[in-house]
Amino acid sequence: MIEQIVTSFLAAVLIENFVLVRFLGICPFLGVSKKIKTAWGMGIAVVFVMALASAFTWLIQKYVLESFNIEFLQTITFILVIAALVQFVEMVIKKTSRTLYNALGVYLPLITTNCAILAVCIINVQKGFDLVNAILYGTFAGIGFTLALILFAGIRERMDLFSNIPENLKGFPISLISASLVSLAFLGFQGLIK
Amino acid sequence: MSLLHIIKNGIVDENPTTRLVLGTCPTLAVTTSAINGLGMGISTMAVLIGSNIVISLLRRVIPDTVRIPAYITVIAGFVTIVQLLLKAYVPEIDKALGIFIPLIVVNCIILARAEAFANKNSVIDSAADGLGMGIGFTIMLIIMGGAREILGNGSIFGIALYGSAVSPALAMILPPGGFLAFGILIGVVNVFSKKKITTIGCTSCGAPCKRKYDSGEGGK
Amino acid sequence: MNEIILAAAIIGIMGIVFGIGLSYAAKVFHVKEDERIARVRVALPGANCGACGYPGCDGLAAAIVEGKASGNACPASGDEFTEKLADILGIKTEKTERKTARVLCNGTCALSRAKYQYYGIEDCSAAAQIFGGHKSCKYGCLGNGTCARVCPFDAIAIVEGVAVILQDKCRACGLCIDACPKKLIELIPVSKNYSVLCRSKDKGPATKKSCDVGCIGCTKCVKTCPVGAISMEGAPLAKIDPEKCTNCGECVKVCPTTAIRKVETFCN
Amino acid sequence: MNPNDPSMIAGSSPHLKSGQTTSIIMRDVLIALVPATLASLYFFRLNAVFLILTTIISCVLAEYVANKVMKKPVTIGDYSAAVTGLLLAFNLPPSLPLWMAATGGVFAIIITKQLFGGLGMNFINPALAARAFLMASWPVAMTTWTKTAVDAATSATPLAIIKKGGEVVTDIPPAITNLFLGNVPGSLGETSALALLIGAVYLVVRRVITLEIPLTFIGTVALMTWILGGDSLFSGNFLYHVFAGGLILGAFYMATDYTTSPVSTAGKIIMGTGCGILTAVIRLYGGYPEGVCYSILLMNLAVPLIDKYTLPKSFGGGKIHA
Amino acid sequence: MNITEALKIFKGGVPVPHTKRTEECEVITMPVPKTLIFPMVQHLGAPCLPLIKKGDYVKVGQKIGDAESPMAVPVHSSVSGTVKDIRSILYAGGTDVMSVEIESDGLQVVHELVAPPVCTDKKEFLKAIRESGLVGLGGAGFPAAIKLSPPPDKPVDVLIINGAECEPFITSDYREMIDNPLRIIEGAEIIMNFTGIKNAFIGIESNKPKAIEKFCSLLAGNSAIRVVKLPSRYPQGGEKQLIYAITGRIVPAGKLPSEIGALVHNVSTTSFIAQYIKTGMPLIKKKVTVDGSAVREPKNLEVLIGTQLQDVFDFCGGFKEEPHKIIMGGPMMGVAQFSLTNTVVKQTNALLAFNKKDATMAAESVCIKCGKCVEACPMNLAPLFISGCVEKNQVSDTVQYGVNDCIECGCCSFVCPASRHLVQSIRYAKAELRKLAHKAKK
Repeated sequence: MIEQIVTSFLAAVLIENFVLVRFLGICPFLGVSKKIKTAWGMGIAVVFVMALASAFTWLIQKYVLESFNIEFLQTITFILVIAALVQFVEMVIKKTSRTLYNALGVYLPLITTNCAILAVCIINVQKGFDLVNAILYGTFAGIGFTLALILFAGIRERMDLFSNIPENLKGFPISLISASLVSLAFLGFQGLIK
Repeated sequence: MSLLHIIKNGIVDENPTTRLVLGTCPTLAVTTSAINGLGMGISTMAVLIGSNIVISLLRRVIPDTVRIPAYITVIAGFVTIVQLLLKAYVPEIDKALGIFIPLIVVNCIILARAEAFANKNSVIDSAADGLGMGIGFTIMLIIMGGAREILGNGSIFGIALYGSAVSPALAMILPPGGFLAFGILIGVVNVFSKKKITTIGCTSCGAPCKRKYDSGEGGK
Repeated sequence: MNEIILAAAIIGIMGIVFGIGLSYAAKVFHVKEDERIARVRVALPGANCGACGYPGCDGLAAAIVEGKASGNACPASGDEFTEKLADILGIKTEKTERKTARVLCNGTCALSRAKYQYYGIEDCSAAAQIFGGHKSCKYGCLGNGTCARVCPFDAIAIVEGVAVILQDKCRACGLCIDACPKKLIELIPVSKNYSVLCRSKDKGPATKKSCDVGCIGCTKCVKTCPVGAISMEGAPLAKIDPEKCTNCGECVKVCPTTAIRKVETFCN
Repeated sequence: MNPNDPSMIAGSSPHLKSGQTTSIIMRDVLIALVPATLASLYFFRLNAVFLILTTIISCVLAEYVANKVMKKPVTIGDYSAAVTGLLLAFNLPPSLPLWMAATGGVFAIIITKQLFGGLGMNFINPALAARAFLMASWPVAMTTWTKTAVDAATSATPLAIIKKGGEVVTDIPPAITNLFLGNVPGSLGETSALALLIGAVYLVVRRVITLEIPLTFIGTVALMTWILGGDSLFSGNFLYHVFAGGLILGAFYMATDYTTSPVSTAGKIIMGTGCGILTAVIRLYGGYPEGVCYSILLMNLAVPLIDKYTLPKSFGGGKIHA
Repeated sequence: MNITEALKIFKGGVPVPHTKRTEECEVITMPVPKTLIFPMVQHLGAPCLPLIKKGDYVKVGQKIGDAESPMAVPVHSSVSGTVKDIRSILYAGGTDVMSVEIESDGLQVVHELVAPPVCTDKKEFLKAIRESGLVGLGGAGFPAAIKLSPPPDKPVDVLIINGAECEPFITSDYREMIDNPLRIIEGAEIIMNFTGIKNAFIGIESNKPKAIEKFCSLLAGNSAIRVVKLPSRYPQGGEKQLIYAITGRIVPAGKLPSEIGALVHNVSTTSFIAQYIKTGMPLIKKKVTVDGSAVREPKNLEVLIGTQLQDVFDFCGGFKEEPHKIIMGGPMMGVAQFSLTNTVVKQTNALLAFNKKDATMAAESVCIKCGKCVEACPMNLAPLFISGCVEKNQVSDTVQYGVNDCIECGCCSFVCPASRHLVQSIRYAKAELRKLAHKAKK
């Protein structure tokens, strides 16, 4: 069991990192990585939502879609569930804790359209995980996202201080090229699990 | 705005990939070959046109407060249709694009166009916008996919280009190659489209100015 | 057929459940916030793409209202949005004449003298910390480009060691005025072409010693000006009042040092 | 005295410099690499000559072209491009086709360095990034090792041999002395530990590098391979792991690269330890036999964060948090 | 033996070349020059106002400038003669300073008010010190009277006499220690007497063995004043570094040494106090080391304050090469002068003139993040990040890197292989931060 969890952790965080290897959640990865502080907020919010969404969509899949035999509605129901869930969580946090909202809640709307969330839910179904594993996978995928985000935010903060980037590459192009080098380094984890 | 202008807007001025930088995930993930890029582009275009038309039709019906969930539902409906069509007629493309087909739902381009264009404009204009944006997206995906396929797999649309003497750089169809190709693509587009900034620096001045001492010979 | 009905029903039920749930939750968890944020939020594209660097459109809306982000921070929306924004935030574009910044020094490398060779950071404020800068005239433009660096519109160039405003790009934001350690930059209506391009309060001979084009306070222009727009400001330094100036150009003709100049888009 | 050209120079203090310059430092690195270069020439003969020339020329040329295209002053005079080229050659197998090596050189200089603004602006080690790129692009060519000039047949590297573990091993791991002297298959620069160590001593004596990173790096690898590398705990052949592969090269010449390593002592220790852990994990459990390259690259990514969280407390001041 | 080693060694610092070529040069008194200029600010604090007007006749030791502010230190004439002009002159920081030009008559008539001060208690002593025009003679020019009167809630228990003189070239303090060791000891005793401090230390760098030996033999048997042999590493003479070396105490960031019960005075300052109490002659002359590659005859001089640099260099045989850089103070912290009409002021302890080769510094190149500045910084800062922030117009971010703790010793710029203007960017950041704070207050 523990070995399985470790394997799944390594797989989701390092070897098949959601951002750097699977190309999921690139928009927030590029958008919210300007400052390390915001990266932390976004990262934690993503972990939280991924775990929650994994659980909910798993239940929907199992008890609604499969029992009525309408799996083809997966995309539409999942996105609805995620959207509703995120909005609900946002409202709750906003009401209950202002500090939590400022640290985490403000990132929630951005998550609705983060394809990584929907992807986690679909992958959970594709891989046939049980509920516990689905939640774990969701959490680990979120951690992988956070790791990439924070490393990248560090690099970009450094680039703000020390760089002399050609005018035409400023902004997105140089971010993408940096991301390319980051993912190149992450290739080192290939084959870590046989 | 004429229809042609709207279409051109999507392809050139506000190209979703290179100018607005939306929908980056599929742009990076599926462009390992030109054909995949084409498949993804057309699928997205279909959803984009469909959702733009429907949302434009419903723009007076949908209340403002619930518009986003409503849009997503509409989009998700079209995505499901495209998903099923692909599965039925071009299963190999469906397989290659994998999870990114359902993920068209959360492609920012579609929601952005729904919000920024379709809910304010007529059905015809919205359809044209969807078409223009879709073509713009598709072209860029093909360019990306083509470039990566040529460099990383030594072929274009599956046709081998060079013999066994030169082996292609596999890295280009791996994740790093995706990021790299995209970054350079936007950079190249910038070179052609960004306004040239005219600054008259000290270098162009030519006057016998000794102010810049720094450029002197390096002593101790 | 059954399947279709079932599917529709399930989606419908889910929609209703979520709808009711969320609207109920919205009431229970309602938090009062700045109404303008909500309006800006509506005006934004709502793609939540994060390209602006803020946490989604809500984040950007809040940042714009709080003044932390500029009106054009959203890459996905254009001028239309900026106009709406002005409406919401009550920033009405004033109907006064467009102004431009102007650097009141023309002492280029060739025309002015240096007192030492400067070795240090390329920044006017830093250079001014060392005996007031390397220029022999302590009022003159140091030409290290601090203003050009702070200008968000690339409207300042350094030409022959003196900052020059490219008037067609200048938006009169005033950042350069604050940045200049010599306080050489002023906002002037674009149509007023004539300025005394000197701020030297030194007496004539002293000015003359350090710069060929400084104002030596001869008062010829004061006497010549047909509308009395030029005055001496308690120092041997002429100043043109843009309110009164009629752009006749008589002053240029009499100025012995060419300190008064006609300034167009940029120098020469 | 010409009024426009005053003779006095004024500026902010201090008015005295130590005399060490970037180009002197880079030259020192080149000098330190001489023994290892000679060793590679001895063991791989013409292969080494061509490979080294190719990478150095491609790097320097790429730097020159990039400077010209971006309209910046030409910076090949600071020797940094030459250092990158030489280090890249040291990370390549001797039989690699030369055009691939040249591609690596161009990648190292253009993509990882010049696009970010040149020297000091890259966040990842150019030579290693290029090696990783080549490894991803041409995995076969990058893992085809020739034995030393004595008998030129393909063979497995020492690390690859012990990596196979339980499988049928036809090659016998070479003796430690051979590893130390360098008479084993491998990349150009990673064969002779002795030659590399001679250069490392020079670098330390010239105060170009400090020992925090190399010692913690090698120490961590030794410790971890000793504990986990054998069939049972505490039975690993750590000496073997220290001298085989690119550890010495990486620890003394690559991980200590100024631009891509932390500035504070605490940061350097974290960097070294992190590199060590990652190297040992990749060597023992990963898909590649050698993990030095990737471990350094991965720690390069974390350098801004390490710097941020290990900023020293100012003398008499509270903890500085950036 | 009455000698101890340093308790603690500060982190960082750099081994600068000492180049103390004038070590063995006896101090020569320079003749009275013709024209002297006295800036009204020769200290850290509020400017003085001229007390005389054009055409007045002034005498040696006459107060010619003063102000109400407690942070102001009066200025005295060092010659007798006529006031030629009072005008504002550009000063090092870039601000205009009122200056008095006096033409000496060469008679050196002493002013009638010059008489040994009567000091019976601490209050009178402090008043006398203020009237003497004394500032810290080490270089910064902090008013000595203020330093001697720390806030009452901060009891000071250690007096440290700073004889480290860690800057290259300068030997004026060293000469004071060799020539007038008794006076220094006497001064220290006077300070201890009036402030009630029981323990004193004289810190001397190990590269001055003769001075250490001298003080050891003179202080043998004296348990109140001890000699501390310090390692010769720049900036050992920095106040915070010196206190740390001798007492092991650390001055908290942004605080004065009195916070931890220490009082630091330079050897020359201490020596002057002893002399002033005896004679009543205010601060009108300085020991100045004249050296540098462009100077024909390096010397140690006793120079009247107000003397123009041209006169000083002329007395040293003029220049053997065209000077390209004139530094007032040491090469690490001194101020480069652009004109030889500038004058010797109270803080001046050295005048250095360099030829073109030594004056030319390597051009700045990009930061390679070698971390040598972090290693060298005696205040444990990371100058490269501060400089990065400054370059990218993010000055307000420099606070978090501790920019205000910087003592501007110059170690970072000294070691920087890229010749970055690190100290200057820190100075710039400090000034900009002050501006921002000023704006915020408004």
